[in-house]
Amino acid sequence: MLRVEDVHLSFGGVKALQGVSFEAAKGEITGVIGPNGAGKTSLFNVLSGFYTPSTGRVIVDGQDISGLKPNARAELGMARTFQNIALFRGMSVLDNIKLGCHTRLNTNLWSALRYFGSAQKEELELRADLEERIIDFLEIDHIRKAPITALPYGLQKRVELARALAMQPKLLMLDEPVAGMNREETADMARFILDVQEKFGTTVLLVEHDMHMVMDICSRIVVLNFGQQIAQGTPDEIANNSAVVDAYLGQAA
Amino acid sequence: MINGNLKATYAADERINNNAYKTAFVWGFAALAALFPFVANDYLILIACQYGIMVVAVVGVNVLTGYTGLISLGHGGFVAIGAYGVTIIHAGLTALSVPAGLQPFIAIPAAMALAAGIGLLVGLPSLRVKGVYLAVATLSASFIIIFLIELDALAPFTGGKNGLTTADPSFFGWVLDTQREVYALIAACAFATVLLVQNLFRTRVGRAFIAIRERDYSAEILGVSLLRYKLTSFAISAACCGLAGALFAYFYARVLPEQFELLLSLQLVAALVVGGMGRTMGPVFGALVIVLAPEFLKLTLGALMGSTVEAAQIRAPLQEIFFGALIIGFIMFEPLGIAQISDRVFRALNRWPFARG
Amino acid sequence: MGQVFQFAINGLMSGAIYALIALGIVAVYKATRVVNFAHGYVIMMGAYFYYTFAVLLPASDWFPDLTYAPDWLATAKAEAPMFSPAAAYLSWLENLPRIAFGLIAAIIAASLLARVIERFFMRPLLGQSQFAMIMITVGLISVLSGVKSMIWTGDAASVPYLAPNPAIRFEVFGSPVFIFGANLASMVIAIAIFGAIVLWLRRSAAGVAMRAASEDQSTAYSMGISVPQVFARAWVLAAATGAVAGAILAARDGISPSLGLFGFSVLAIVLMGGLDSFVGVFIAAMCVGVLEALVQWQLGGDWVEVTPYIAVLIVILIRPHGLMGSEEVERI
Amino acid sequence: MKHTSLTRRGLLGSAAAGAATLAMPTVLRAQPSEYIIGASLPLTGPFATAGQLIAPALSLFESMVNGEGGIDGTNIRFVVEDSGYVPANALANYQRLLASEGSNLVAYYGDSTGFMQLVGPELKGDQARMMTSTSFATELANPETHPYQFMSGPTYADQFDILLQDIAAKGGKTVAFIHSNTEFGTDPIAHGQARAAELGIEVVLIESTKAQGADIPTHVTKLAQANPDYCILQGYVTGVWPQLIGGARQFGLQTKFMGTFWGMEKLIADRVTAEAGPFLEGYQGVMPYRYSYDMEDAPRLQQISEISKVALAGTPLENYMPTWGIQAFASLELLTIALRRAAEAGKDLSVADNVAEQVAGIQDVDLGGYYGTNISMENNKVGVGRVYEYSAETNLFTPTSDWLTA
Repeated sequence: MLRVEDVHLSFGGVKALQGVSFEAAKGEITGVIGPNGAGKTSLFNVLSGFYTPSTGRVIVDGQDISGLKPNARAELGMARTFQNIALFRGMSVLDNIKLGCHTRLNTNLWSALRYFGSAQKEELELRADLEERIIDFLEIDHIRKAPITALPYGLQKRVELARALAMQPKLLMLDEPVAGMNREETADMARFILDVQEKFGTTVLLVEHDMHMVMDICSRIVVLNFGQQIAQGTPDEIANNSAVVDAYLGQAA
Repeated sequence: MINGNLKATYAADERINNNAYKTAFVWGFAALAALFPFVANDYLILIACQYGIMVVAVVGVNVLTGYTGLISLGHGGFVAIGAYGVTIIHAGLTALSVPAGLQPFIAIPAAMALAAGIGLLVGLPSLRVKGVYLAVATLSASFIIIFLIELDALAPFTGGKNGLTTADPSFFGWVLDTQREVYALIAACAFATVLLVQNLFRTRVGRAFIAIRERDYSAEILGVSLLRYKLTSFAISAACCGLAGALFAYFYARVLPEQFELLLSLQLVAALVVGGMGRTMGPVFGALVIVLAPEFLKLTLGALMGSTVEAAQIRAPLQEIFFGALIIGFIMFEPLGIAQISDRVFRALNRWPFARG
Repeated sequence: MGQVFQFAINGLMSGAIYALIALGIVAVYKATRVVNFAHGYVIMMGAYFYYTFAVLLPASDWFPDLTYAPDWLATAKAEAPMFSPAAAYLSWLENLPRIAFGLIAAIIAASLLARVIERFFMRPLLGQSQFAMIMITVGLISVLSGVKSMIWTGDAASVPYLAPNPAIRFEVFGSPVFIFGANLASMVIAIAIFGAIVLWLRRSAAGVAMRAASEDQSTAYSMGISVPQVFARAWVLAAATGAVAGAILAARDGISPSLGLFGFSVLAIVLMGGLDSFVGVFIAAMCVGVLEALVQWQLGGDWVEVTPYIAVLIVILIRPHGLMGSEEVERI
Repeated sequence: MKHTSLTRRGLLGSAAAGAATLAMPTVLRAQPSEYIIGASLPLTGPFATAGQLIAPALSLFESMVNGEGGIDGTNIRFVVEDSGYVPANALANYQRLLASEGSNLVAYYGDSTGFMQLVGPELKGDQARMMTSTSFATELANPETHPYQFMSGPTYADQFDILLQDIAAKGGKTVAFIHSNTEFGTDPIAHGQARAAELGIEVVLIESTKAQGADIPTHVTKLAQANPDYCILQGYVTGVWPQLIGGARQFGLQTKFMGTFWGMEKLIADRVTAEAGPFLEGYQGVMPYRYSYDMEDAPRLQQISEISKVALAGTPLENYMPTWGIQAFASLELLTIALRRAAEAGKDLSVADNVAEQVAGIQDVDLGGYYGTNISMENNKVGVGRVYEYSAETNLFTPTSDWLTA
């Protein structure tokens, strides 16, 4: 589904990524872990096209997308959430989620100006679809009209997930979906992620600090440290990998 | 839960006039505008026409600055293009002996298209810069537009500093040669503009604009093409201002370059700030304040000082200070503008007597 | 060739004044991250203060006579032929007391004005969006212009040059070159002030505090730097240099409300140079000055007005953050 | 003018006709208690000095006319408003007054070329009033296109004609035109070029400057390089022209400077002389009128001087009425003659056609000394003027030519 081939990224003298290569299999949850500053978010930014890697390729469904702009990647079915929540704060929850469907809709400028007719039809269908498929599913029907700023952190994370899901993504990239959540919220989110994978068969790529969650839900794990990929494998393999243990212990010490 | 707002269908929930007071307000406003030419005197017609033209232009600025978050201090230039465009195209159609009754139907859209085209060009820097850089870029563009209009070399087309006389438009033989008749055209266009642009924001197109305003890079990652939507926003915005310019030319029947200088651009932005950025009713309220403020000031001064030369002399400076104070006051104390205040009022009305605020 | 030299030097003389004005915009931006669209109007106020203290006040009956007129000066003046360099020096000397009084009083008045603006309009909006800041300064344009019309009439008047104004004539490659002495002196004054202030900001504690505040306001605050004081200082610096620039411009071109519009072309220059780079802005100012003079020579006066605007559009399209401005890194 | 009332009525129906009656309540003609003459003046903005000096002239004129029995026994009253030299403001002033005064409003005094151009298309039907203004724009001297607007002097193009004739007569070979980049600055330039060519004078420089705050050194440099015998300055009121002349004198240029009406004000010349020295010595220019101190055989100027001493005591206008005021006097005098003649003929003064007819009929009249000769209205203008020269010693403009007709 997603193949990353030898990606290098540097800012001036700082080497953020040095030769990252891995593959995320279709319909599975792949985790990317590593200590702070390991380059996880940089990797995501390369994947969503915000940073251009100095060398290396990103391949989705056999298509090289290295040269595509972020919005073109979205059209290919790549969705993501952000570490520090990038919801549109001036819009309601519902509008945020609707925005996630941008690439799936067809209304053009002229039909939008008229509204009545095809645009209205599409909007109402979209609304019904979102209500059933996303809002009920993620249990956020009570806040659909609320402004983003009025929501607690955990719910904002969930709305962001809802927005990403609205894209009906083939590849869902989640950047620390449970960071800063308590145990109960984390469990909820983990359940939602697993539900997504099961119900829609979505390929999930996950950056996370919470080891328990990663070990529980991921089928494969990639470990980064200082921009280098130090290991990849199943959760069991990673748990027993000495380099990984060193990296984490080294950080702790 | 918000009471008095329960809906049975999604269609009902997606309506804009989602409470009875709003509906009454909109229809009341429309009725008032329709009756207006039959009761108002010439001066009120003049004010109303200025207001209508201003609304159309401010709606344009609202699309760009209010909804898409791209600051422009140069929209007066687009109004100028609309005004000159319609005048020149109209004259050209007459020369080509297109039937008079059809001319405005070609000239107005053509002028709008011209403004939109130039809007695309002026919008190019927005792909690379934002904020203050864009403000200065648009300001510069408007200076250059006015300069080109005034340029002697182009004077055979634009009339240079002397301006041009616009022919009276004829709609299927109905010649609008009084201001009262042009009022009908202006009122219709103002209503249509507000409505059509409002429609945009019920669909993906409008949502994409807002997403760009909120956070352009996340919008891009969600699939919104910045190139396409920023330029679209510029084009729509410029087209509205072009329409305002076309109405302006038909209304005054004479276009002079100095009418479109910096002051106009600043008035447009000020009207938006006062009315409420990124709100449908923002331009409607804001333009009203900007158009009526000088009249209000004149009445007050007249009551205080009589119609003396001294009063006349102090009015313009006071007007300028008042204008500046309006912008500053709203930014400081009610950055969401009058639309926000009116929302509070409508909400309170709707909940009354069960809750306040 | 001689002609090119003539217009180049004219351009450099204007460029130096642009640089002095631009200094105010950059200083305020560096300290407060506010781009002051109303800076031209602050300068206009400075010029009118100079006009008031150097021309209007000394001319009124109740104010002490500020001309220096000992007998020897009167005799020498009577003997010097009209429009001769000697006459120029003598008439400057005669007016020196009111020039000095006017300039100092104008600087003080402009600084007070800046403090008022900073305290009541800018400080309450600390940390607001860039749009809010821009709009506040746009509102200020209108307020300042209105206040100006309330106090002073709209007509154009003359004010004395800061420096003596002999005509300087010489030949370069066989063609004559004319320079107004006062303009040359103004160029020197402008560049000297520009250089001194940039050095001061680089070296002094106040300059360091300003840079710290611009990097991160809250951190600077917690480090014991009085951020409001830094802001006030930047505004005063801008207004004071603006007053000098205003006085120079008013003497050169006559005083009029159109001085305010001048600020927009300088704003274009600032963006061209890079909002936060003194060096870049200085280079841009000089380039635009020379460019304007050459345009004036080849295309005529009409084109001069749009020269900075065309230039800034081109520069922004090629280098979005100006010649030497630093790019803000976008983070997700 | 188009005649479309039939189709219009057909479409709007009787409701509109009824509304028009509502809006214009004075359908039944009655002798108004007073005639209103509206005026927009630039009391603020770039040309505020001019506006503020014209305003007192209007009130003097009002008392003069009313002292003589007004117009056919009815007093006149001026309603003066500020335009800030913005045409749209002046238009709003006019339309506001039209709405509030209706048929009591019989004439209007405009403040700029821009306003006269902007209001032109609006002057039709019951929206039209006879107008005169401060502008000498060439476009306005055309009864075909501007039937209700006239001027009391020669157009700017005519003024250039007069100056160029004078230059040719004095043997000038080269001339430069320096003008402001306003509509009245550029107005006569093309005509001046053509006329200079006819007269065999070479135009060595045409330079456009800002109306205010122009970059003087560069303009002077260009002038110095062209080094013409004469330089005509056009389109300035209080600023730029004195600085330009000052700069040129300091460089030792021998060019003789000339101005047109708006650059010929003694108050400005005196102020510049007091502030910067006697460099305006020898400055020449064309003026359609006599200066107010040139009162010999001019009963009107004497009368103005007398009432000024009382009414304007303590102001700069106590002993001298500026040229801009004289222009207002002369224009309004012509207007009053027309209004009186129309009133005597029993015509409705609020119908612009009635007044326009009388304005056009003003032939060979003695206006009481505003001009040196009897004048006639031709193509809505009075085409006479003469050349004056400034002396920095006496602070007076004195005539150097006879009355010339363009």
